[in-house]
Amino acid sequence: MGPIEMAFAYLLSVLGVFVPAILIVSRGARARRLAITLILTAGVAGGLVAVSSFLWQTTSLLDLSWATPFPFSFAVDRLSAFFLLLVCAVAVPVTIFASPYFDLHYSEQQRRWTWAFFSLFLLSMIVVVTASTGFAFLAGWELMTLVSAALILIEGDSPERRHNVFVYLLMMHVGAAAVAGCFFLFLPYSHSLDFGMIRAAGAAMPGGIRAAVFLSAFVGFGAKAGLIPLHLWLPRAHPIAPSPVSALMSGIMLKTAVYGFVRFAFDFLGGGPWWSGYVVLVVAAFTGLLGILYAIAEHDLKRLLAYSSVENIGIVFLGLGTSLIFLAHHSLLGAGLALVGALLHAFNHAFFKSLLFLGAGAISSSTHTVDLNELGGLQRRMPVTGAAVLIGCCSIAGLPLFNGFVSEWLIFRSFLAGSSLVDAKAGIILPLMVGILALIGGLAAACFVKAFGVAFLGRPRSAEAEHAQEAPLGMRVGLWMLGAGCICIGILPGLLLRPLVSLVQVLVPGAGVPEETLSIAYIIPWIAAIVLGTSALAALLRPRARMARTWACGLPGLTSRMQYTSTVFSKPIRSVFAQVYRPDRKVEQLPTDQPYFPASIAYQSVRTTSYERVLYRPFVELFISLAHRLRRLQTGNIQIYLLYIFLALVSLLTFLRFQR
Amino acid sequence: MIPVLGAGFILLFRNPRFATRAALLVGALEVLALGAVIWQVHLQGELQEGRYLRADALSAFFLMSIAFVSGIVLIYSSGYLRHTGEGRFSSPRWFYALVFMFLFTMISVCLSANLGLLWIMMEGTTLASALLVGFYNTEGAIEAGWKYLIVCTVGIAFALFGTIVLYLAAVKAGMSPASGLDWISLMNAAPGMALDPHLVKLAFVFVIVGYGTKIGFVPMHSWLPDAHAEAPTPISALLSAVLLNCAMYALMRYDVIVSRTVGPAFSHTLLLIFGVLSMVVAGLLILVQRNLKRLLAYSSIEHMGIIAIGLGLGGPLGLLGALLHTFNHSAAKSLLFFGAGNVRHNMGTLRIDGIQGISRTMPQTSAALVVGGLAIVGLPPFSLFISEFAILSEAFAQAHYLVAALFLIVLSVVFGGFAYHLFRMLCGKPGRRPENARLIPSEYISMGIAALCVLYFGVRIPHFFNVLLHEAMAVLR
Amino acid sequence: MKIMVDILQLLLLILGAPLVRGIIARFKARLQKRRGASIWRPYVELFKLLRKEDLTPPTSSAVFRLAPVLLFGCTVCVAAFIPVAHVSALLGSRGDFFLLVYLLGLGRFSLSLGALDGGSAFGGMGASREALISSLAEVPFLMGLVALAILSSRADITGMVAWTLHQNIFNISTVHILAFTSLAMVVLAETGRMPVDNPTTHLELTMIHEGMLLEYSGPSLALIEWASAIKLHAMLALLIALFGPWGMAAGGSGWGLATALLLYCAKVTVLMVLLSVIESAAAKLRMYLVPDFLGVASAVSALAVIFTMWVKR
Amino acid sequence: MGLVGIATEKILSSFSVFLFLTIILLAVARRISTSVLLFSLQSAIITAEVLATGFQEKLASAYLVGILIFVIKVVAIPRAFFVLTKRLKTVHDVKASTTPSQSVFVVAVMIYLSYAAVHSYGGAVRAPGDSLAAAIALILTGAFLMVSRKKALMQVLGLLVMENGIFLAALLTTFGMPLVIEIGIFFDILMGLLLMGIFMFRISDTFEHLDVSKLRRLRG
Repeated sequence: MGPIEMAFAYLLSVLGVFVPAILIVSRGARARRLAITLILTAGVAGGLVAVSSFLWQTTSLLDLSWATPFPFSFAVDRLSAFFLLLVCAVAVPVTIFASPYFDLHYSEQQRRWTWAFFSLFLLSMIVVVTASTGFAFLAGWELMTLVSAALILIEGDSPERRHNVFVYLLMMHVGAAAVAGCFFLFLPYSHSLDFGMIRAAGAAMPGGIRAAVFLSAFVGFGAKAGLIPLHLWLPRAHPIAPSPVSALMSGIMLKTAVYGFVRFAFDFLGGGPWWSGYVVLVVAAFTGLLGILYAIAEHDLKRLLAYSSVENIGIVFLGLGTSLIFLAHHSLLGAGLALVGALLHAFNHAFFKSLLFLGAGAISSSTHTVDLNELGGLQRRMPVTGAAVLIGCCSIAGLPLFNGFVSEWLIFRSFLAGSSLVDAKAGIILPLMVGILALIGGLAAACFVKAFGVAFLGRPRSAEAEHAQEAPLGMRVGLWMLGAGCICIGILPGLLLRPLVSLVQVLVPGAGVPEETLSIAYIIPWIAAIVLGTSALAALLRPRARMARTWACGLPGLTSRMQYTSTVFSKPIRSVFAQVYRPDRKVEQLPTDQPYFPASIAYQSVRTTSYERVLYRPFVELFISLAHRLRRLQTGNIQIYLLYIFLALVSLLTFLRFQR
Repeated sequence: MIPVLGAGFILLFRNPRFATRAALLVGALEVLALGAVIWQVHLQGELQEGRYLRADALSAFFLMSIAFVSGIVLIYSSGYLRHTGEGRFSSPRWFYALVFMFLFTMISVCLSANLGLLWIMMEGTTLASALLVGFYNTEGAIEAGWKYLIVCTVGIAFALFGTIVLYLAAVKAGMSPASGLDWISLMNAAPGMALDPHLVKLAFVFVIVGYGTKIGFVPMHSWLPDAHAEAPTPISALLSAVLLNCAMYALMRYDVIVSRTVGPAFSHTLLLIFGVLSMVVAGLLILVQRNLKRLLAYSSIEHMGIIAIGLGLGGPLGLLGALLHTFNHSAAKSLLFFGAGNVRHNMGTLRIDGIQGISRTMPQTSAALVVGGLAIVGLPPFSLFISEFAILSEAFAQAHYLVAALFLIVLSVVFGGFAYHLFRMLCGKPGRRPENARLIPSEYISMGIAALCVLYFGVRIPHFFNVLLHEAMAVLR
Repeated sequence: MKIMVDILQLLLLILGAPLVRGIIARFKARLQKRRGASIWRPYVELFKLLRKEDLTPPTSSAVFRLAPVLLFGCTVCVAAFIPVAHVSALLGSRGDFFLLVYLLGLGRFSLSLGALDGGSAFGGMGASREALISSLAEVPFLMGLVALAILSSRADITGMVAWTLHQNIFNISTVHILAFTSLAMVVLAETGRMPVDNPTTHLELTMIHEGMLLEYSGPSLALIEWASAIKLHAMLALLIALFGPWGMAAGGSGWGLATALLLYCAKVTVLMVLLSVIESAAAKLRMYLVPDFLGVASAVSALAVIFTMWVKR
Repeated sequence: MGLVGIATEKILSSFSVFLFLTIILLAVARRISTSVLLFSLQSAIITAEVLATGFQEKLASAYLVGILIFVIKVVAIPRAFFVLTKRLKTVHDVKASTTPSQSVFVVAVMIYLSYAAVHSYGGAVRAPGDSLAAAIALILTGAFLMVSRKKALMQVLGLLVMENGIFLAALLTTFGMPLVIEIGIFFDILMGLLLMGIFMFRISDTFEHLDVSKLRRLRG
C-alpha cells in the first residue's frame, strides 16, 4: 500500500467517517473547526493523489470488496485523476469560503448537520469519479443526489422549495435508473460490473445493445448534466441551495455527469453509433442557446447563474458531440482536439462557475438579496469581492486572457477541423456550428456584462446595497483562490493542455491533437504582454482623475432610478428573441385618459415557455390516472375479491391447458 | 414449543403490566431457542425431529428473520400497548397470548417437514392472526378481520387442493403414503422418479394461487391493505415482515420440488408473471394512497413482487437477492410501521393529508420514517439497495430486458410516491402538537435496532449470515 | 528585419487611424456639398483631449478608469494581427482569427462595463444596445472568416492572406464574394457606422456607441476615440488583406515594400470613398431592424461556408 | 368379490348423483336452514362414501375418518349453524345476488366443467370418474356460493362445501392422507368455524346486519 493509496484511504475515511462522526458526537465551535480543517487536508490529499497518479499512471487505488456484498473498489486512470483533481481543486476554496458563510447564516444545529452533509457530498462525488466498479459508481451516484437534496432542505422547507426538491429528487432518480440500466446492459457480455471487464466487453457487443447503452447513458447523464429538455431540475435546485452548496453542485456535480458520459461513450463504447455524434451535437446546440437566452432574461442572480450552467454544459457537450463525429469517421486528430476542448471547458467551468456562485453568496450575505434590480454600486463597497467576481464574469464570457476562452477556442478549432472530413454532412454541419457557438459566446458576454454591471457598478438601487460591507476574510480568500486559478489557466493554458493531450491519448487509442492548436499555449502569454503593456503605457498618459458629478441632462441630480435595471438591459435581446420566450407582457398605465403624462406605468413580462407543462405533466398524469383506475378495482366488496381469486385460478388453469 | 406454553402462561396474568413482563421474558426465551436451532443447523447441516419436524438452512434463514422481527416487535409493543384498555379478547394478555400463538404457527411453518403439516400451520397463521387484526373491535377492524379470514381461508383451501394433487402424484409415482408429503423426500425423489409432470403443474397452479393469497400477489392481495391498515401496529409489522415471508417460504418449497420435476421454466414463468404484476400494480397504487399504513401495505405487496421476480429469475444472484430481500424488507418495513405507530399515537390519525410538519414536532420518529423510506425505495447505503441490485443484475444478465425495464420504471414510480407522501408529512407547518413527541425507551430500542440493521446490512453482510444465506441458496438450487 | 517590418505595419495602423477618420469625414463633407474640416483635425482633437484633465463620476469605481486603457490595449493587439503591406504581422502567423474576434470582444466588454459604471441612463442604454448588436455581429464575422479559412485550409490571418495572394485575381470563387459581403456588413456594424449606428449623433434615441462614451472626458475619452479609430482602420486593412492582397510584398526587398505601401494607400482610399458614400446615402436603421441586417449577413456567411464544400473539391 | 363388494361399487358410483342433487338444491335453496340441512345431507353422503371406500380398500383409518366426518360435519356443524341463526336473530333469507334460475344454470355449467376437467385429467383418477367430477363440482359450487350469497353465514357454508369437495377429492384420488394430517385439517376447520362465529357475532353487534356486501368502508 503505497503513499498514494494511503492518501486516498485517508481522504475517504476523513470525509466519510471522521468528520460526520465528529460533528454528530460533539457540538461546539472547536469540534467544527477541527472538522473543517480535516476536510481541507482531505481536499489537499485528494489533489496530491490526483496529480501523482496522473504522473505515474497508478491505476488501482483501494479495494473494499472484502467488506461489501458486491465488488467495491477504486481505481484512478488519467480520466479519473483529471476529474479527481477538478473536485479537490474546487472543493478546497469552497470549503474555505463556506466556513464564514455558514457561521453567518446558520444556527448551531444547522451548522453541524450542514458540515456533516457537506463532507459526505464531497465524498460521494469523489467516489463517483474514482469508482472502478458499477456498484461503487451507482452507490456514489445515488448518495450524491440524496446528500445534496438534504443540504438544500437544511436551509428550510417552504412549499415551493419542497416542490423543487421533489422535482430534483424524482428526475435524478429516473436518471439514476437510466444510468443503472446502461451499466447492467453490459452484464450479459461482461459478466461483471468491473470497469475493466466492461471495457473489454464493450467492443464485442452487438450494435443494438451498443446503441441502447449509448442512448440510456446520454439520457441518464444528460439528466444530471442538465441538457435541455432534461434541465428542468437545474434552475429549480441550484438557486435555492446555500451558495457554497450551489457552487459545488454547479461546479462539480454537473461535471461528474460529464465524467460519466465520457467514461461510457469514449472509454467503454469507444464511440457510439454513427448518428450518436449528431444527436449529441444537436441537443447540445439547443441547450447552449436556450440556456444562455434564459439566463439573460433572469434578474435573480442565482437563477441566472444556474441557466448559464445549462449553457456551459451545452458547450461541453458540443465538444463531446464533435469528438464523437470525428470518431465515427476515424479521424482521430479532430476527435482528440474536440475532446480536449470539452474536458478543458468542464474544468474551467468548474472554476468560474463556483467562483460566481460564491460571489453571489458573498453578495447575499452582505445585502441579503440576489435580485439584480435591488443591487448596484457594490464595487465601491466590496472591491476585493467585486474584482474576483469580475474575473469570473470575464472567464465565463469566454474572453481571451481568461480560462473560458481557451476551451471555447479549442472547440472552435475542432469545428474548423471538421471541414477536413470527406463526409459532406459532417463537413458542412461542423463549420456551421461555429456560428452557433459564436452566438452563444456573444450572448454570454452580453449576459455577464449585465450581471456584473448591474450588480457591482453604477449606484446602489436599494438601501441594503447602499450599506453593503466587504465580505469577511475567509470568503475573500476562497474567491481569490478560484479567481487566481481562472487567470492562471487563462494565461498559461500549457499547464493543462499537455496533460490533457496525454489523457486523451490514453483514453482514445491513437488520438492526439494537431500540433498547431497547441500554439495557443505560446501565443496567449504574448497577447497578454502586448495588451497589458499597451494598457500600462496608455495609463501613464493620464493624470489623476478629479471627481465630477455625472451629467444629468441639466436635472438637479441623478437618482438611482434613472439607471438601467437588469430587466431593461436585457430588453433588446428579449424582444429580438421573443419567439423563444413567448413573453406575456402587461403594461398598466394610470391614469388611462391622458396617455402622454402618466402618473404611473406598471410593466411586467412573464416567460410562458414551460417544459414542465409540455413534456413532463403528461407523463405524470398518465401514471396518476392509471393508478386511479387501478384503485377503483379495490372495491371494498369481499365477493368481488373472491371473484378475483377464482378468475386468477381459472386463467391459470386455461394457461395450463394451452401451455400443454 | 415455547410460544404455546408462553401463551398459556401469559393468560394467567390479569394485570397488564405483569403480562407485559412475562411476554418479554417468553419472547427472550423464544428468541434464544430459535437462536439455538439456527446454530445447530449451522453446525450440523440439518435437524430432524421425528417425522414431522425438520430444519435445514432455508428454514433456519427464515427462522432468523422471524426471531429478529418478533424480538423487536415484542419490545416495541411492550410500550405500544400502554394505552389499550381491557376488553373481550382485546386486552394486553390476550394480545400477547395470540401473538405467541401466531408466532408459534409461523415458526412451525418453517420447521414442518411435511407439506400437510405446512398447510395446517399456514391455516393456523390465518386463524391466530385474524383475531389480532380485529383486535381494536372498531368497524374497520372487524371488517378487515372478516375479509382477511374469508379471503385467506379460501385461498388456503386451494393450496390444500394443490397439496393433495401433489400427494396424488407422489403416490401414483409409487412413494409410500407416509413419505408422500415430506418435502425432503419429494425433493430428493423428484428428479429421478417419474412424477406425472402434468399433475405436478396442476398442483403448483393451485398452490401458487393459494399461498399467493397469503403472500399478497396481485390479484389475490385484496385482504392485505385492509388487514395491515386496521391491525394494531405491532401486528401490521408482524404480518408484513414475517407472515408474508413465511408464505413465501412455503411457496419456495413447492417451487423447488416443481422445478426439480418438470424443469424450472414452468414455475419460474408463473413466479415472474405474478411478481411483475404485483410490482406494477402495487407500485402504481402507492401513488394514490391516503392512509399511511395502507401505503406501507401496498409497498409490502410490491416488495413481495420483487422477491418473486428474484425467485423466478433463479440463478445465483437472483436467489441471493430474493432471500436477502426477504430479510431486509422485514427490517425496513417493521421500522416504517413502528414510525407509523408513533405517528398514529401522536397525531391521532393516519390520513396523510392530516399529518404535517412532523419533522419539527417529532424529529426522532420522522428520522425513522426517513431512514425507512430511503431504505424501502432502495437507495444506498441501505440494505434493500443491495438485494435489488442483485436481482436487477440477474435480470439483465439473463437478458430479461422487459422485466428489468419494468422493474426500473416501477422503482422510479415508487420512489416518486414515497418521496411525495413523505415530503407532505414531514415538511410544512406542524398542525397540532403531539402529546409525547420523544420516544419512550422501548420504541427507541426497537426502532434503533431496526434502523441499524438496515444500515449495517447495506454496508456489509456479516459472515455468519452470509454462510447461512449461501446454504439456503444451495437448498433452493 | 522582418520584425521591424511588422512593428512598422503596426505603427502605421495605430498612427494612421486618426487620419483615416479625418479623410472619411472630409469625403462625407464633400458629398454633402460642405468644405469640411482639415483631414488632420482628429490628431488635433486627440492632443487637445490628452492635455485636458480626467473627470470621473463620484459613484464610479476603478472599473471606470481601467476600461479605456484596456480597450486601447485590446485594439492595438488586434491591429498587431493584420498584415498591411507585407505578408506578415506581429501576431499574424501565430494567432488565428478566433483570437482576433474575441480580443475585440474583450475591448467591447470592458468599455460596456465602464459605461455602466458611469451610473447615468445613457451608459446603460449604450451598453445594452451594443451588447445586442455585437453578440449578433460575431456570428457573420466568424463564419465569413471560417469560409476563407476552409478555402485556404489555414486558420492564421497571414496564412489566409498568403493563400489568396497566390490565387489568380480572376478566378475568385463565389465563396470570396459571399464572405466579402458578409464581412463588409460586419465591419459596418462593428465600427459603428451607418446604417447601423451614427457616429456623429448624440441623440439618446439613436446613440449606441456614443452613448457609452458620454461620461468620459479628457485622456480617457482620447484613448477611446483613438481606439475606435484604430479599430476602423484595422477592419479596413483586414478586408483589404483578405480580399485584395494582390500587390502585397512577400519578400524583404525595400522596393517591393514601397510599392505595396502605395498600393495599400490606394486600396484604403477606395474603401474610404465607398464607406463615405454609404454613410451619406444610407439612412440609419431603426434599432430593431439591425438584427435583420445582421441576419442577412449571417445568412450570406453561412452560404459562404456551405459553398466551400464544392469550391474546395 | 362378494355381494357386498358389488354393492359398494354400485354405491360408490351412484353417490355422485346424489351429490349433484344436493348441489343443485343448494343453488335454489332460499332459506338458510334449508341450505344447512342440505349441507349436512351432503356430508352424510360423503361419510357413507368414505366408509364404503374404507370397506373396499380395507383401511382401518378410513373408518375413523368417516366417524370424524359424521360427528363434525353431519352433527356438530349444522347444530352450530342453527344455534347461530337463532342467536344472531337474522332473517332467514339467504340473500342471493342471483335469481335461483341463474344459480341453477351456473351450477349446471359447473358440473359440466368438472366433467370436462375430469376427462382431461382422466389418467389421474382411480376411483369412478364421475365422483371425482362431483368433488370438483363441489369445490366450484362452494366458490359460487361464496361469491353469490351476501350473508356471512352462507359464505361460511360455501366454504364448507368447498372443504367437502376438496376432502372428497383427496379421498377418492388417494386413500386419504396420513391420519395425523387429516385430523389436523379437521381441527383447523373447527377452529376456523369458531373464529368465523366470533366474527359474525362482532359483525352483527357492530353493524346490526350480516350482509357482508355492505362491508365496504375499506377500499382503494
